[in-house]
Amino acid sequence: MRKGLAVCISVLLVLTMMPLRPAVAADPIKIGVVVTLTGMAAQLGIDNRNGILLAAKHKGTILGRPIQIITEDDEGQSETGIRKAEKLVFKDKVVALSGVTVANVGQAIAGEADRLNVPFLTTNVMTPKFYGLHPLVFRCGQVADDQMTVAQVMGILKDPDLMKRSWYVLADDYAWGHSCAEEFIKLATEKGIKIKNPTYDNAALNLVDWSPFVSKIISAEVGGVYACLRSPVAPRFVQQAADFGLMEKVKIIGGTPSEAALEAAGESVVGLIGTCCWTWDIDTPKSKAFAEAYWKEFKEVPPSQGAQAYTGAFVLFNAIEKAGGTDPKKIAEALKGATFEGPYGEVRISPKDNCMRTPVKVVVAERAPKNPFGAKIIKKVVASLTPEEVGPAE
Amino acid sequence: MSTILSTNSLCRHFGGVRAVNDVTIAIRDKSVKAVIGPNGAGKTTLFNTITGRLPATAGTVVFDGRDITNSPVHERVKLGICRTFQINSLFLGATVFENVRIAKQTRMGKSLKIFSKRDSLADVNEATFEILEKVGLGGKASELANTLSYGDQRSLEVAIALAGDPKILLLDEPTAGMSQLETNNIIRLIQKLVKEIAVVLVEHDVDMVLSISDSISVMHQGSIIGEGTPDEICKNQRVREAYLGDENGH
Amino acid sequence: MEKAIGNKKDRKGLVIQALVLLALVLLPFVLGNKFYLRLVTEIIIYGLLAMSLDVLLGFTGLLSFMHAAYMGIGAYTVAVFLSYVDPGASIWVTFPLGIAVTVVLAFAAGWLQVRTGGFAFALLTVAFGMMYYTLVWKARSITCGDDGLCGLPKPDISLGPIVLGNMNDSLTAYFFTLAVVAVCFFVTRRIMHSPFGAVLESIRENTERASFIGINVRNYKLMGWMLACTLAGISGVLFTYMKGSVSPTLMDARAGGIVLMMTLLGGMGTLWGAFIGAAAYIFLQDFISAMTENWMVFLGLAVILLTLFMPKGLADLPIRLGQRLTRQRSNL
Amino acid sequence: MIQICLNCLLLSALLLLISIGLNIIYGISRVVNLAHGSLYALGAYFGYSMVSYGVNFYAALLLAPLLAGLCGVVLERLIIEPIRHRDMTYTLILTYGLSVFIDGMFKFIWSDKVQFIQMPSSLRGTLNLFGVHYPNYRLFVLAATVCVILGLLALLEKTKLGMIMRAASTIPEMVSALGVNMKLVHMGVFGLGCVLAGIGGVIAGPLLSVYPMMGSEMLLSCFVVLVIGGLGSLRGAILASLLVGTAQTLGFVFLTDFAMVIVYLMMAVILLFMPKGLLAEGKFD
Repeated sequence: MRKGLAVCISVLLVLTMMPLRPAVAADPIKIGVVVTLTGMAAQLGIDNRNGILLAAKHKGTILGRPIQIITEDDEGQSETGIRKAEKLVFKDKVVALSGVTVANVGQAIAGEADRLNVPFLTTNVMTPKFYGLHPLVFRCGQVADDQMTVAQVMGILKDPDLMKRSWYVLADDYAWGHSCAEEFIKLATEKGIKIKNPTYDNAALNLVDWSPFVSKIISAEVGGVYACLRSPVAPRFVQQAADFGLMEKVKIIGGTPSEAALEAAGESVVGLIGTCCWTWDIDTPKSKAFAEAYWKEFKEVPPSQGAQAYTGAFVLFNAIEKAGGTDPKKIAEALKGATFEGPYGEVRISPKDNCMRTPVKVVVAERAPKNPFGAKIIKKVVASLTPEEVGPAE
Repeated sequence: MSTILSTNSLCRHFGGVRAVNDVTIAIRDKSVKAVIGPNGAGKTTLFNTITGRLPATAGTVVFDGRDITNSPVHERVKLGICRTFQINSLFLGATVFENVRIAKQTRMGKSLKIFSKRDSLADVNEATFEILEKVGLGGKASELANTLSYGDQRSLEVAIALAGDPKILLLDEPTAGMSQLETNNIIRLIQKLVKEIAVVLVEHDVDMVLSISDSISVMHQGSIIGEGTPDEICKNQRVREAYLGDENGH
Repeated sequence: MEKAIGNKKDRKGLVIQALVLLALVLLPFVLGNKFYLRLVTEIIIYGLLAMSLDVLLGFTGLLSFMHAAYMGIGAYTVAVFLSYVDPGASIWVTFPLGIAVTVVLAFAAGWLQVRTGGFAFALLTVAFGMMYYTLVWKARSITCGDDGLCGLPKPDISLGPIVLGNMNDSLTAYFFTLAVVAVCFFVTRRIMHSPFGAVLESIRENTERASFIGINVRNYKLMGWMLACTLAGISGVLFTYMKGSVSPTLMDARAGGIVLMMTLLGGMGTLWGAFIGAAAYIFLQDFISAMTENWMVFLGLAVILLTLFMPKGLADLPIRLGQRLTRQRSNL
Repeated sequence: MIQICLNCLLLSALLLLISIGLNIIYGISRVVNLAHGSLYALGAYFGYSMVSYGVNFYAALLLAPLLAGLCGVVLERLIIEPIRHRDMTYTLILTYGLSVFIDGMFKFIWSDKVQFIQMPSSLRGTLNLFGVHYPNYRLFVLAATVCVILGLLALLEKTKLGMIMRAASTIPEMVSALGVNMKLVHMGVFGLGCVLAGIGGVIAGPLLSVYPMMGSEMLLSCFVVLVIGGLGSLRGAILASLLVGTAQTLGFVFLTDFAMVIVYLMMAVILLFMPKGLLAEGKFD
């Protein structure tokens, strides 16, 4: 009874079920996109993917060949990210990898760059570990943690009301949270900004009730709160802080909450300060065009994550075109020093460390004026910083 | 004939209920001891406390001069205290042969062999066949335990207990639900066994008990109310009251 | 008579499994490209992990929710050693080290856990598993927290002086993993068919009766637990060699649930069933998530349907097919 | 100081509200429902849809849990009933698959956006309690939890239905022998468990936001509360949620790194030395 001859038939059956190489019609240029579509960061992942899809639509063709975007979901896990990257490179024969929403997946794929041997341009990973990480690994689209911190500190310096306040620092208890908090405290103390708790507090990831921290902030009598919390969590903190009536007394700087998160939190989020590269408040022609195109395509409030992914993707497409082929080395060469006039001005990939230099905006959440997207909240630009101000120096 | 197992002022309470209340009995080697009494008298609880299935609330259990009141079940079984269960507790998914073989293998200390095949232990297999023949299950060796008739399962319980080379065999209502033929087999088996080891019976079949027991203890509401040879017990006034319920019917 | 039947069936089973192994050895030359090769390697590694849970669940009857934690410990030990102590360490150093640390931590948890059984045991595995996960998550200075350790050097596979190949090359990785897992499979199969295996199965079948035939149930449960965790540690070490990066999501509660799903989908109590379960899960997840971002809906549905209509798991299909074949052959 | 106590109370109330349904389902029909977190989220999503379509918050607080309870009963009939007799492992794996399925449906129907149930205007603002500004909504949550628990205890202790349920939790065979239709009891109990989860969802919606993963994140804390309180015992659950709520609230603030480790340590100690839970009322098989 135990094991019939069929055992090896069934195992071979399972293995041969794998689809053979798909027949190739016109010879498109395939770009692999690895993003997080399930889990906490899913909304960010969807904005990333939409931005890249829109860029491909606008670019149309590279070297006369159509662009084919193949998307994979990494579930925010490093091991799944590597497996999906391998699938894109080895099975789908993609020419380049892009996307990636969370830092751990980005670093895991970058760690395999030699074996994958394709250029990997991340549009949304913020960890500073990407500076000069690998000749085939680039960052273009989202600012890095250090650039964001510089922008936030400059934001405080430029506003005398913020300058005189003392700041309480709170961070999500994971890698991104810690690096943001540490850099902010280092830079702020250099620039003479008063920090109430130099050893910053960190909040566990599965924390649901923020009232302990809110009461700590109230008893600390601080003027401002620097909270680097993940985008889906920031509104919950702000909402609960607003319940306690904290928003009137205290200015909160909160990482880079996405438009969707702000819309969800609604009224209570007004007054939240943040930084990002793009907001539909920017009224340059390119920015307006992008906003309308995104709204027409996806019927959602155009997110900054989408614009950043859009810009990163365009830089990649132009670099492949400039390289005149799909050889990884040539594309990497073309990417070094590549520039692109996108929705938020001119971005440039520094040849020194393969990472982007970009203008950054300091924004405040306010009630939105009449707008075609039906948005309730707008990220109002209060200060714009040039790439040189934001750095890092080259 | 020395006392092989004895309990002194053994108690087992469940909250207020004194299931076993200050019981002192002595079981002599190579003899059949029967424990009888109405339902709920605490017979099975006494069994469970002696064999370690339930921890004793007070008092001690001594076996071969050693105090085993708090020793774990498997140590008591290794000493030679083997029992059967009132409600069959067998390896239902395994064959009859495997049920007894695993008990024999444990008894012969061969369980730590991790590379030889389980069926290749020749001595264990022989001993297992021997026990199955003794209990009359020789023909049903390869049948699954859950396909056996109720009577056969009772016999398998006895076989598994025997596989432990018991010095004292505790049988919890061995003939319950058995046909007359099977009951006679069990009686003949007990009479053969009692030549080398002690046997303790919990039984409702009074005629069977009177016919084969050397000494009988009668329990009522947790304590011993009468002890002695079968004839003494028949004449004992208190025993008759307990069984028939005395005049004022408390 | 009884002995004869057992051996014949057993030998036929062994022949079948040897044939499957032969098929797997020839597989790389059949497969079109590297991705499927690496996918099958990953399936074999997760198959070993699912088999180790089957040793615990299918043979000893103990349910562990967080078995992936011990794979994580094995993986992290090697990753930390390669990152901080000696990147060039050979596998003959990191392999035993990975297993040793897993065994020590598994013993610490197991020694307490085996005092209970059934659902209490399962909840205790959650408590200890989450403790190990939180420690890995929090020891940021060593394990870089949730970023995990990435870009680890891939060790060479060497027998003494001769270097057979480097784990970076997919073929070497495949054959090394297949060799290690095959050895683990046949050794575990042998152990499960041994008297020791019979004791574990008796504990699963009826724990109280097992103690009443003189088995020290607690010790044997602990031994079964240690065997299962050692195999999980081995799969963790192999994972780090192949993937070159580890992260806490490898050993969190969700990963524990996935391993349980693989074992149960494959079919309990058959050891090789776990490999079919792992293959089914990874294919299902990989195949569907390529098609739609809502893959969780289909995966959940598949698990529900399989649990309802195929309680014995996917392994039951070949067994039933085999029976029908032998029955037809016998009455021909 | 008052603020910290209220904070601990609030988290305890939330944990109790969400885990009580799981407690009843296990206590009475011995089913371990890993999909309980998803049903809690289902209640929250129903509440969110109703409130966003203009239904008054309090009406949603009644309707959404009933809808979730209905879904629970349908699921129980379709999926849980056929395998009730089978070994516990199968119910675990089945309900795990169910939770993956339901979380997937949230993403499919409501998308991944983080949503909030709009707080009713009457509950906005804060109340001045001895000089401490405490949000009205949180006081409402405390009050609602107390009402739900009292209602539940009354149902179980005072009513005939409650008596049947308590009897079924000790000796199911006897209850069915007395002519009680156990099918109905199991269905009712599962439905009640889901209604309670739904209430927890709607109440937590405005506070903790509504997103697909909210259910599976809370599941672990539910099990911790369940185990420490003793599986199936209500009083034990009340005490345990107070203990865990306080430990987490204080732990997260003072020793954030290892707060959760302490909670798991507590769980391990209880399982090892007091399997029947703090009040030794748990029903362990």
